[in-house]
Amino acid sequence: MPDANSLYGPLDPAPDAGWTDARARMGFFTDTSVCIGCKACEVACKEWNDVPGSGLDLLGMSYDNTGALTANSWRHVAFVEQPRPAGHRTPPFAGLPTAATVSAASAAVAAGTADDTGTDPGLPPGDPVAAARMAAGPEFLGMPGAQPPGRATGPAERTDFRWLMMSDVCKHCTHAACLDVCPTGSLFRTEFGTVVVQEDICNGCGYCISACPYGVIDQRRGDGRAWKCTLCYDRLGAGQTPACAQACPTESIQYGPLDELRERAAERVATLHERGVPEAQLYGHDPADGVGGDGAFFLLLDSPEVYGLPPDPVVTTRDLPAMWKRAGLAALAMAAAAVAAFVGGSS
Amino acid sequence: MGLRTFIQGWPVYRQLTGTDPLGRGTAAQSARSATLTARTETADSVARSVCPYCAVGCGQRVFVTDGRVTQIEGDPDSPISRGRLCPKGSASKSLVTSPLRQTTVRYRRPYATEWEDLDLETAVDMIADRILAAREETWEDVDDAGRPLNRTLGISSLGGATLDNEENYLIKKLFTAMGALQIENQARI
Amino acid sequence: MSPHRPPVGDRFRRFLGRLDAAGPTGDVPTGPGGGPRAGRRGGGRRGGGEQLNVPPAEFTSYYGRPVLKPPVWKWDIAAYLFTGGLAAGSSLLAAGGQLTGRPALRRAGRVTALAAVSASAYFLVNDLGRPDRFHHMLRVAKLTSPMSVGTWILTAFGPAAGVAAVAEAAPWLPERGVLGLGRRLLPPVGQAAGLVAAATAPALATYTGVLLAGTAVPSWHEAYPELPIIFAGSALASGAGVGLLAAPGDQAGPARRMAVAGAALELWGSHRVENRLGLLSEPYRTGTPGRLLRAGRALTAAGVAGALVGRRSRVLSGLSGVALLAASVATRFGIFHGGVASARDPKYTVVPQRERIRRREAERPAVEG
Amino acid sequence: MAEAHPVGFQWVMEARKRGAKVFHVDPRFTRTSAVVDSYLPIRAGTDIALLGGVVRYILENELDFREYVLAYTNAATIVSEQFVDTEDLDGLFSGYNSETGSYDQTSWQYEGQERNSGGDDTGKERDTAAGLEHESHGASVRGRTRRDETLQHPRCVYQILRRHFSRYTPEMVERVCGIPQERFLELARAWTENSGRERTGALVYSVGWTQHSVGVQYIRTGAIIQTLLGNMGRPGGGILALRGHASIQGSTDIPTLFNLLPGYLPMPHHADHETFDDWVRSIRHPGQKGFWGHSRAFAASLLKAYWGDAATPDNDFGYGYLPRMTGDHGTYQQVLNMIDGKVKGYFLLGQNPAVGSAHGKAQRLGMANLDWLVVRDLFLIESATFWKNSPEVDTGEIVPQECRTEVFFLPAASHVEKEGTFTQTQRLLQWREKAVDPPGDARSELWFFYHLGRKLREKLAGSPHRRDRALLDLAWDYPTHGDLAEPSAEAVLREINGYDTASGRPLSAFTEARDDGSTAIGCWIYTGVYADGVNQAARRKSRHEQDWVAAEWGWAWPANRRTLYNRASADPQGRPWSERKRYVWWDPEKAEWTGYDVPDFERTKPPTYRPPEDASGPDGIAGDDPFVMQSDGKAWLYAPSGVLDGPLPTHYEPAESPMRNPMYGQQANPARKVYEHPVNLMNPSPPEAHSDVFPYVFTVSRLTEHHTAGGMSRTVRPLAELQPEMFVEVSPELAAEAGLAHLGWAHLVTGRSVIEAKVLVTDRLTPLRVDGRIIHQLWLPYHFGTEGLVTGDSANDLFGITLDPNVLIQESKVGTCHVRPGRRPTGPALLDLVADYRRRAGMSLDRRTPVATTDAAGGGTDERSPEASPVEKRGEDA
Repeated sequence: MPDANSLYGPLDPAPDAGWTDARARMGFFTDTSVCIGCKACEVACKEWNDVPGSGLDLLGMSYDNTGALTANSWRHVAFVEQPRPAGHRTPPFAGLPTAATVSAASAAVAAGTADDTGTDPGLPPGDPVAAARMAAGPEFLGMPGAQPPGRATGPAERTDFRWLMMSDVCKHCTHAACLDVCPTGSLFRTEFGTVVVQEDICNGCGYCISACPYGVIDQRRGDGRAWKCTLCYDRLGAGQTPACAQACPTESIQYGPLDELRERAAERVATLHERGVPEAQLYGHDPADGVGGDGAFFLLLDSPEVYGLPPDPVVTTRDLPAMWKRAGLAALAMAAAAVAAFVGGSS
Repeated sequence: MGLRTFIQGWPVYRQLTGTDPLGRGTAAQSARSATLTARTETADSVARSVCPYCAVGCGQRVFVTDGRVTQIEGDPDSPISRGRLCPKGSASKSLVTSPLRQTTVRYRRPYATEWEDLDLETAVDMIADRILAAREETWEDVDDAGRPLNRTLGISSLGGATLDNEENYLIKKLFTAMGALQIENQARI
Repeated sequence: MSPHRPPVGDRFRRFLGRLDAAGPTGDVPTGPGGGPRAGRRGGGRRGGGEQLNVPPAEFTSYYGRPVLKPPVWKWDIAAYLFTGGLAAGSSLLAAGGQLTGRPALRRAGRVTALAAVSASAYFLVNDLGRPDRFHHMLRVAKLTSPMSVGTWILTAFGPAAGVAAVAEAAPWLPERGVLGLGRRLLPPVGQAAGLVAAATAPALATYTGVLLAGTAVPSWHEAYPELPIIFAGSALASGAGVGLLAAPGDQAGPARRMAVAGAALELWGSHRVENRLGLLSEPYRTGTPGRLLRAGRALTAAGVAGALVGRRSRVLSGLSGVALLAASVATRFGIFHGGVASARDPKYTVVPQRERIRRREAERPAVEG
Repeated sequence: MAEAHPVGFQWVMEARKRGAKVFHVDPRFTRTSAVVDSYLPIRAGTDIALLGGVVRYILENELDFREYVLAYTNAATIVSEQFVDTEDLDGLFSGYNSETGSYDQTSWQYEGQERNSGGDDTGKERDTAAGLEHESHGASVRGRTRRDETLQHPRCVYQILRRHFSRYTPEMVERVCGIPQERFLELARAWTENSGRERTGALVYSVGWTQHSVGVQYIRTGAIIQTLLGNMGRPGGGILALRGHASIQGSTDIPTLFNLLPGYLPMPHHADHETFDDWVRSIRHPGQKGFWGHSRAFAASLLKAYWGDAATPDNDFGYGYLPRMTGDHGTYQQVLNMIDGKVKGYFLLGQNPAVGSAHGKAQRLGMANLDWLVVRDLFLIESATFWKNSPEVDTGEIVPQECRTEVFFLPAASHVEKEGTFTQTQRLLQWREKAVDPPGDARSELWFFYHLGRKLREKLAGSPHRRDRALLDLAWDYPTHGDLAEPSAEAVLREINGYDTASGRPLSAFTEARDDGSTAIGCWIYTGVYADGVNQAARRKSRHEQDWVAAEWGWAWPANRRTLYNRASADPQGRPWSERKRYVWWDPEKAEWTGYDVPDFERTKPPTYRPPEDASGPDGIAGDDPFVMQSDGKAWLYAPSGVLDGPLPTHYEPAESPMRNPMYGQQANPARKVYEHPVNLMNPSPPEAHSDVFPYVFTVSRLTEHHTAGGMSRTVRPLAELQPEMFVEVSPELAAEAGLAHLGWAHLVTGRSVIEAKVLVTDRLTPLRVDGRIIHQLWLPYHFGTEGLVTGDSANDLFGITLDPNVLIQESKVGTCHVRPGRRPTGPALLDLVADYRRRAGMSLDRRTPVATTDAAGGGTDERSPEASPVEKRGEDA
């Protein structure tokens, strides 16, 4: 039977979805501190899942020519160039005849590029100012204290630089709005606690697309259906590792039981903090967060929004009871108004 | 399918009678999803191979069903790659099954502006004739001092770094025997 | 390469143009290439002279791109919001007419309800990526899915409304034979069906509010308390519009009162979403959605005024009805596009969430202490 | 490494997790730089200055692993008094001949061995890329050498090294490379602190290092450091070359190269190797120590494998059949010969020179001037379609209706459609099983060449010509199988391994090779790959079921050794240098070498073994001489022969450089191979005038998402979409200077060509302050061409052809160019633009590139160079 936390709060989602024989909840831990941006995950995913091409345009978003997670890209490697220090590393351009940084300006230009991803809504253009802020130094972000002492980057010359890379994927939320709002039951919770679109069921109503707080799921043009990462449901059933995690050369993408991954991630953050990377932070690991924790969570080196992630997502179903209540009140009001209209007047 | 089975297969019925009243999991699962399995599990054969791109030598497993390559992925047993592949290695299936691959002989006649078709057997025969003609035309028996040269500088070859050792061996052996000296590959580049 | 795409950097150039227009207010260093740098800039850049009472929104996103996927629903869904509401309002009107002996209202209401619900079905199916799979909607019944709930509401309402409308054809049937039986049986069946439709109508009219609010689209979701009210009001007003159009003056009284009640709900709700939501109200006040909602408000006011002052004039009543219907259309499209706009701009995703985090963190020590 | 070899890079990340400090030196900030501890931007083409700085840092601070250096290297060996260093000749070594642009190596020899060099005509050695023969062995040193174990003798190698590198100070490193001193010192400190008895450090390079006019010397400098620090032959140490093609190591071992035969036996030279005995003597150097002493058996066994029954001791095993070299027959010489109409036919086997080789235009013009061209590939690559779709068709230089080249495109089988072995970069042979049949007309090279040979032999049957005997007598009877009559790759591998000709028994080790015709061996260094009749390369014992050396996965040459010279992992007495770093050691109980790996030493030769006075071959190697392929058993800090452009690495500017060499009057490698040809005009560099016409430095390399010339990636959708357009990366500073905008167009001009690319303006590139001026560098990927799903101009079109003298590999990692905003002109206007630049740069057809640029060459200064200044002693800081 549904849990008290069925709509919001910590929950083991598979039993809640009727799996009396649920398996251990499986997920991804993506450690961006060891990501080398090779995009093996993107390709391995496409090869296994027969995902179509997603456009041949140069986006100029550093080395990201995929742009976003779409129905035709279920893994997306983000690239962010920033004139900021990277952990304890020696500033790479110290002592060189450099002038001001260009990362922000180039990012602002790249905000306007487009790619025919073959999907809807695919990859809409962005806001140049927000793009600039993403790629700017700490002084732009107005986050004093985010940098180690003595590492301030003056506006006149750039000495520090870091290149963030991050393989994004469907979060397989504990409370998956896409799943909950799906009117056909196409999106469903598997015995592994993952969230999968059933391609034989989906009728392309598009509701899931608006419901996803991460902007993950997307509709394939021509095909009409919604597509996203299945966490390789077919491979999981066979006891195999999802294609992306298996391919990942540096174990940036780790696959396993979520409990184990969360422990591993906590240790990794601690190690990084010890090694002088105070900006290392987990994202989506907390079962108490707005979506009940993600089945695919991340170790990030900057604010989530820099990577295109919402800083504090909340599943829409949290407010569902209140919404229905309001709808009920409105319906009563409407009925009352109608009754009143007919019985109240004289003519 | 009887009405009864139909009704029992209806997710709404399963919602009402099963453990998943909200229709999120077991009730919503389709028949296809329930029987889904990895295609590597049902492959007819698996070949243990090696990635064809760079020289690291990552192990690959090539899965074949009905005579077609259905998946190429890293070999977890490999002490070199531990089952991992880079984007190129991961794209190996697309490489070998690419619709752009040429599978027939193409022939361009001198001064032609388009390709023509040619039978493979004929092509090999024509090439053999041209080799013999080039040798005949450019053969050098001895140098000015009468020392042997045994060669032709009329034939060149470039390639080998993407080929197998056995192939390189035959190439070098045959070219050497025909006196073709100008055999090179990427190792020079 | 995709054809017909805007030239690269176009958006950036426009941004630079705005910077120039804004003057040297921000911290905008000039790059070595001569191009200005993006610097610290406040929000409200799309203000166009309008004074916003929201703080300047400084936010970040990946290449400024939307965090969310904007809804893929096309105009059909906005149109459905109207037709669904119209169907609901009309069927209430019809039921009222039926119960209070106002045949004109009944007839117009039933026919409009059928037409509107048919259009609704068309719009809904047409918007599917796989229209041939529309019946998959009936696989499950999910309380968590407003669309699923709506499907079942429509499944109840649609046939009822249909039967009620068909019953209106009874007078034209021959008096004898099988059809004659229909002539006799249809009116009572129609009465029952009309009441069933009317009973489900409020749900039909208001669930769409939950449909929109039950998304991650910021300006929809945060407006969840108001959307059902607005839609209920809009449905009443549009139903009233039908009544004003169809009914002779002596039967139109309830329609006038419905118009007033609907308009009140709608105007109150719209006012709330345009002002209560802080930054997330912005999309409802600016751009196309802003224009649509302003038009809706004006039309509503005009419609109500016309309905009230035009008691004696059939023409004025009719015009009022048209205005109310148009108002409903404008309001629905305004709400729809306002939400879409809020999903397109990452500002509306990031800034409120950051604010939420800030508030939470500000509260935390108090809680812990 | 993360960029081009991501899966190999997992081991670097693994090391980092365990606390290793990783430095990355690259002209541009790459995906590797993003995850390492320290990134050092460097001016392209100055690596010797940087590494030389490290050598100096080690020597000046006496940070070398002295015990290792004394015992295992030639540091103590005394060099001839005739030797004169670059310190005294303004950048030249003694023995330079300005007429031939090459060295007489006599004066470089060890004391008392001046007549043993065998390298008195390095011009000829250069033409035949003789340096490549030394891939697995050093050149000759006979008998005993004079040594000073105190390392004090002014002519001992150690002191020569000190003096030679004395000017490679941190200040000089900064001045030449643009690397700030503190950054350099950080590197030098970390490298030395992490080497020695308890720790080892590894040097990893990708083979862009070889694509320089001083490429071999780059690697030599690395070798000097690693040897001084005791990092060779030890776990976690070494110099690791990351090669870029699946079997490029195999195609060097079993060479499809003009100057080599399998197992690094040299292709005979018409004048030096007239007879079998001449040839063998030149390989084994009678009296020389080390394993090359057996080379007569290797040579005889190879010929026996080639000509089977027709090869007998009486006819020198058919030695007379071998074609002879007369000079440079390398790929670039061939291309120029094609342009000059000297070559009739050309085979391209899985290679795309129209995009992948330097000077794309020369490549395509050459192909357009053949009688016939055979292209065997998976896709219709640019080299197959040059006659209808190439930049030259656009400019009118190739007119399809006037181009006579007959083109045969034969589809090739992919790696899953045939079986066979690759030899990977770590010398590991791995057998691939066949998964499916090739589609349509696609065939393996094995099929093509076997049946081509069969056909040729059929056509020649009964030929009266002597020249056809070699083909007719060839052992060419491989079993075939299947509908396609595919030859058996295992049978070929068995022949490569070698067998006893009497019994057919596969040999187990190359020590079984005989010179009497009783053994046939296709490639002696591979002997053992088919030991016991088992395909050892097909072994796939899971890594989970064996130790970290994983000796039972595949098979590594030689003799399945995973680390070469691993005797050096033990001290002279045979004990591990440290417990942490134990690898191979002497077991006194069993009286044999043992350890994790196959010992690279005679198994039972004790550490105490001392060779008799007159010993040669393996017997001449002492029990504490780990470098068993070297003729003195020592690692060579100083190379008295075998390296044609000097016994020690010296910083020279690239052939095209905007800078005068800050260190010496000699500008560029004086021994580099230069081709004076009308298509091959090199941009002027100082001291020539007009170098300012091409003020920027450009360098090229790979992207993770693409492979070499793009034939296997631009054709594959999931890869093509990841990097869909040609682009050029520039620093913000250069963008400002040249007026370039992010995502706008730019075109780059050299004296050969103009190409266009989209611009990425990125902080990842930086200007450098070099010798008092600012140098801007641009970076381009070289993957693009005119065919495939994504297309773009080819970066390699920008390069001219200048080669490293040792191995004849081109300098295609650095050049000079100009860059302008906007798209390039098309059609004939493009040629006009290039012509205009040439005119302004003084690149007339009769101009000769000055090679020697110092008077120290002894009157050899090229008089035609307008600015050939008198000796200007540069670069000595106080």
